[in-house]
Amino acid sequence: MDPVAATTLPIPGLLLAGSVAALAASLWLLLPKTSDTVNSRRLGFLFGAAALIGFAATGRSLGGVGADAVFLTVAGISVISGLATIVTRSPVYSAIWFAMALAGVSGVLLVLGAQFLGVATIVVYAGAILVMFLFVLMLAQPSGMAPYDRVSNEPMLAAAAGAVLLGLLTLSIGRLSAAEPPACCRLPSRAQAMAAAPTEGVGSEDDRSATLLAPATAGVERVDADEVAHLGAELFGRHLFAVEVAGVLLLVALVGSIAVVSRGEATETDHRRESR
Amino acid sequence: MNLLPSAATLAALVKIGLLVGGLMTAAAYLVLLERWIAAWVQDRRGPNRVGIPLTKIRLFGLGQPLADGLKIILKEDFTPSGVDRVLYNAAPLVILAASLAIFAAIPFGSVLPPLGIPGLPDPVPFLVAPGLDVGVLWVFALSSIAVYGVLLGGWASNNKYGFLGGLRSSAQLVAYEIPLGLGLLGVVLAAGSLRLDTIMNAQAESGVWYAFAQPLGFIVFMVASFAEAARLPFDLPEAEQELVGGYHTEYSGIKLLLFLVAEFLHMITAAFLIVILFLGGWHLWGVTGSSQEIGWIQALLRFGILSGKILGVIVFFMLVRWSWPRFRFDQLMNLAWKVMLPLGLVNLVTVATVEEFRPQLVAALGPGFAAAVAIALPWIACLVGWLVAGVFTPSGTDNTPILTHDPLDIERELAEHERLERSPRNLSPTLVGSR
Amino acid sequence: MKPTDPAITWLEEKPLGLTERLYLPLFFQGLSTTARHMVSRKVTVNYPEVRPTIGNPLIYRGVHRLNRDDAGRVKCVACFLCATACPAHCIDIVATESPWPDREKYPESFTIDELRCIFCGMCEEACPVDAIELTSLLDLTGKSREEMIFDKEKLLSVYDMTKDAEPMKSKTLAAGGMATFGPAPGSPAAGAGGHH
Amino acid sequence: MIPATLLTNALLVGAVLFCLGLVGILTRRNLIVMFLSAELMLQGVSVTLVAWSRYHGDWGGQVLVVFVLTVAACEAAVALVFVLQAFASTGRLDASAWQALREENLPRVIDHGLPADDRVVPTWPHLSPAGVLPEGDDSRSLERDHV
Repeated sequence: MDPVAATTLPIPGLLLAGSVAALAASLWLLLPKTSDTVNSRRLGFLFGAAALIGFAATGRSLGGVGADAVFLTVAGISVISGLATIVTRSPVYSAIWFAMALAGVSGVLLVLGAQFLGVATIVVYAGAILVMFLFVLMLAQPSGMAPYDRVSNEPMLAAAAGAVLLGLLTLSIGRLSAAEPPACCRLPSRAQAMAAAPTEGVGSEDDRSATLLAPATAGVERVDADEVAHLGAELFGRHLFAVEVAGVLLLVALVGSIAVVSRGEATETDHRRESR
Repeated sequence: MNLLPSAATLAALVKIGLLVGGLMTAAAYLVLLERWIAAWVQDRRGPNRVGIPLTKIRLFGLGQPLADGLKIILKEDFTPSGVDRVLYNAAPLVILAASLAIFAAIPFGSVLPPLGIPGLPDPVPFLVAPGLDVGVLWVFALSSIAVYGVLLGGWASNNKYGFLGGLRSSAQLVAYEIPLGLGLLGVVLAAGSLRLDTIMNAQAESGVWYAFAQPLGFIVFMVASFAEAARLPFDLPEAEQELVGGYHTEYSGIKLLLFLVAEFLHMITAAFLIVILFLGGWHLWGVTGSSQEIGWIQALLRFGILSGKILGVIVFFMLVRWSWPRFRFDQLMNLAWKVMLPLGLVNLVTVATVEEFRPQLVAALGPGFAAAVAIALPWIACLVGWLVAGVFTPSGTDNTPILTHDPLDIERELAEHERLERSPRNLSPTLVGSR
Repeated sequence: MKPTDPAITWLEEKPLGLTERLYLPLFFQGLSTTARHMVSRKVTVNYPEVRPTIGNPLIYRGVHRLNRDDAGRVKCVACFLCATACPAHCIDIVATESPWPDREKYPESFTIDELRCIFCGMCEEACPVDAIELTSLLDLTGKSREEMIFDKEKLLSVYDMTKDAEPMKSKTLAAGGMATFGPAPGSPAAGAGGHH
Repeated sequence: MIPATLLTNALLVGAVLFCLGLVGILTRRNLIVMFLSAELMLQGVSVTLVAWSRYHGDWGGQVLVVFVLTVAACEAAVALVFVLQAFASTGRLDASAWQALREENLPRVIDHGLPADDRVVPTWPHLSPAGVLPEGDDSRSLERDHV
C-alpha cells in the first residue's frame, strides 16, 4: 500500500454528512421545477459549491487531493459539467455540458495514463454519439423550452437518494484507503506478482509480459510508452472472443436501427422504382 | 519552490509559438495563393497591387493578406437578433481552438541535432507533444470536436441557411471520418504505431512511401480528407449557390475571420496528414538520409522538404477546386458509404494479409522478391477495386423529385391560401375588429 | 409553363460510359484543363499602366462625343431623334434657330447624363447626320454627379481629343468601302439611319 | 501504475459522475436528457474501471471500458431510432408521452404538474401566391412557336 494512504485520517463524519446534505439541497434547488426563481437557483449554486468543497475536503482527508493540479482541473471540469448536464433546462445546452463533461473525463483518463481510452472517448462519444443527439435536438426543438423540460419527476426524493448514495460511496472509498489494506487490495495484483517473480522472463519468448513489469519497477511518474500496444495485445489476445461478440453487437444494432427507422418510409420510393 | 519554468516547458512554449505563428501566417498567405491560383486558372492576373503600405513598392501583392486581415478585423462585428448568444459567440472559438490543438500531435519536421541543454531530450523532435502515444487518434478526436463549431454556429445563428449548412456539414464530416480512418488504418498497421513521427521514420527507413505501398488507401484517404476539409468538390457545407454562406452566413467581422482561418487550418491539417502518412514526410531518396543523428543542414533540409511537399499538396487542393463541379448531397453520401467504405476495407484486408504473411514470403522468396510481391498485391487490389467500383456504378440515376402534388397547380395553392386566410388563428386583432 | 406542357421537349440523359464511371480518366482530364489554363496567356491587363487594346473602335461603345463638320461647327441639327431613341432618357437638347443657312435648327445646349446612360448606342444609330458617336474611351470617371453631366462643350472637346485616333465612323466606313449598311455616308440629308 | 492517492481521487470522481447521472435519469423527463444521464453514469463507471486497472497494472479494466464504449455506440443508435419514432408519433420528447407499452387495464398516466405550453408559436405572414395565371387555355400552347 501507498504510505500516504495508510497514514490518512479517517473521514470526519460531520463533514461528510454536511456535504451530502448540501448536495441534496443543491440538486433539489437546481433541478427544473415550476416554483423556480432566480434566487432559488442562486442558492442552489451556493449549495453546490459548498458540496463540491465538502467532497473535495473529504477526498483530501482520504489521501491528499490537491497533489495534482492537472487532475484537479479536469476532475473539476467533469464534475461541474456533469452537474450542469442534469440541471440545465434547455436540452441543447444539456448536451453541450455533457460534451464538456466528456472532455473532463477524457482528461481524467489521460492523467490516469490511459491515453487510448481518453482519446477514444472523445472520438466515439463526442465525435459520433453526441453529434447525433444534437442533430435530433436541434431538429426537434428549434426554439423555446418545452413544458416537460421545465419540470422534473420527484426532484426532492431523487436528489436525496443520489446524495446519500454518493455519501455511502465516499464512505466506502474512504474505508478502502484509510483502513488496513482491504481484501481486494491485499491480493497481489498481476503487476505486483510479476514484479515479485524472478526476472528471467526478460528476453525469453514472453516479451510482452516482461515489458509489462516495467511500470511497476520504474516508478509511478513514468508515462507508459507502449500503452496502446499493451491494450491491443490484451484486447486481441485474452479477450478476442468478447471483441468478436462486440463486433456482432454493433452490426446487429446497425441493422436493427436501420430496419426500424426505414419501415414507414419505404413505400413511396419503392413504388416509384417499380413504376419506372 | 522553483518558479522558473523548466527547459522542457520553455522548449514546448517556443515550439507552440513558432507553430501557431507559422500556421497563422501560412493561413493568411494561403488565402493569397488561393486567389492567385483562382485567377491564373481563369486566365486572369490576380491580386498583385498591395505591397508595402505608403510606398509604391508592390512586391507582387504580398501585402494583400495584411490588408485583407485588417479589413475584416475592422469590419463591424454584427450580431443578428434572435441568435443564441452564448453558442453564437462560442462556435468560432471552438472551431479555431480545435483546429489549432490538432497540431500538438503533428510533427512539422524531423529532429534537431543535439543541443546539449540540460533538461531537454536529445535530439529535440519537431513536435509539440512528443509524449503522446496516440497521435493519430488525437487528430481524429480534435477534428470531431471541430464539428461542434460548425453545428452550433449554424444552429445558433437562427437562420435556415446556416442551419442547413451546419447539418449538412456535420453529416458529411461524420460520414467521411469512416473512410478516413480506414485509409489510415492500413498505414497504422504497416508502421505498427499510432505516432505520426514513427510512421514517418518507418517510411524513411524502408524508402517506400505508403502511397506506393498502399495506393488504394492513399486514394481513399485523399478523397476523405478533401471531404473533411470541406473543399471542392465536397464543399457542401457552404455551397454558396445553394446556401448563401452555409453555417457562417450570419457571421461577420472577426468571428467570420476565425471561421475562415479554421477552414484553412483544416486544409493545412489535411495536407500535413497526407504528406506524413502517405508521401514519406520529410524523406526524399538520396537527399535526406534516414538516420536520427543528423547535423543542422540536414535538419533544416528535412524541414524544407516537408514544407515543400505540403505546399505541393495544398496547390493540388486549390487546382482541384477549379477542376470539378460540386457533388450533390446524395452523391456525396453514396460515395462515402457505397464506394469509399468498401474500398477502404479492401485496402485494409490486403495490407493486413501482406503484413501477416510477410515473414513467410521472405522465407520463401527472398527479401527482394518478397518486397516486390508486397507492393504488387496492393496495386492489384487497387486496380480490381477501382474497376469493380466503376463497373457497378449505375450508368444513370433517377433524379426526378418525388412530387406529392404539381408545384405549379395554382388552383390548389390558391385554395390553400384561402383556407389559411379564413382560419381565425392567423387573423391579427385589428383585422378582427374591423370586420 | 407547366411541366406537362407538350411544347417542352424532354431529353433523356445520356447513360454514362465505362470511362465516365471509372471517374479517374475524367478526373485527370479536368485537372489537365485547369493546369493548361494556369500557364496560358492571361486575358486581363495591369490596367492603369497597360491600356487594354480595343479590338474594333468602330463598334466599341465608350464615352460620347459630338462631331464637328469641316467648318468646325457642331454637326448636330437638333432633330431630337437621339433623345427620342434613348431608352435611358439621358439626352437633353435645347434647340434654337440656326445662325447658318444650311440647316434650320442647332442645339443651343446638348447635355448627356453619363451616369444615366446605359451605353446602348441607340443615339448613334438614330442620328441622321452622324453627329453623335460613341468613342472607344473606356475610363469614364468623375468625383461628383455634376461632373458626369457632359454639356455640349465637353462633348465637342471629346471629339477634338479623339478625332485623330478615331476619325468619324462614317468617313472610316466610306474609306473602307464598308458603307453597305446604314445611310449614305456624309450626306446630311440622309434619312433615319442605322437599321441593321 | 498509479499511486493510491490518485486511485481514491479517481474513484471519487467516478462516484460523483455516477450519482449525478442517477439523479438525472430519475428526475429528467426529456428522453434525450435521460439518455445523456445514462451516459454520464457510464462515464463514472469507466473512470472507476480505468483507475482500478491502472492501480493493479491489469489491463482487464481498460478492456472493459472499450466494451463500454462499444455498447454505448450501439445503445445510442438503437435508442435514437426509438426516440425519433416517439417524436414522430407524439411530437414530443417527453418520456411520459410514450405510454403505448403499458398494461391494457392500467389507466393512462396524466401529468398534473406539467406547466402550460406557453411557447410563442410564430405566425408567419401568408403571402399571396406568386405570379399570375397564364392566359388562355393549354391547348393553345400547342400552336405556340416561341416560348
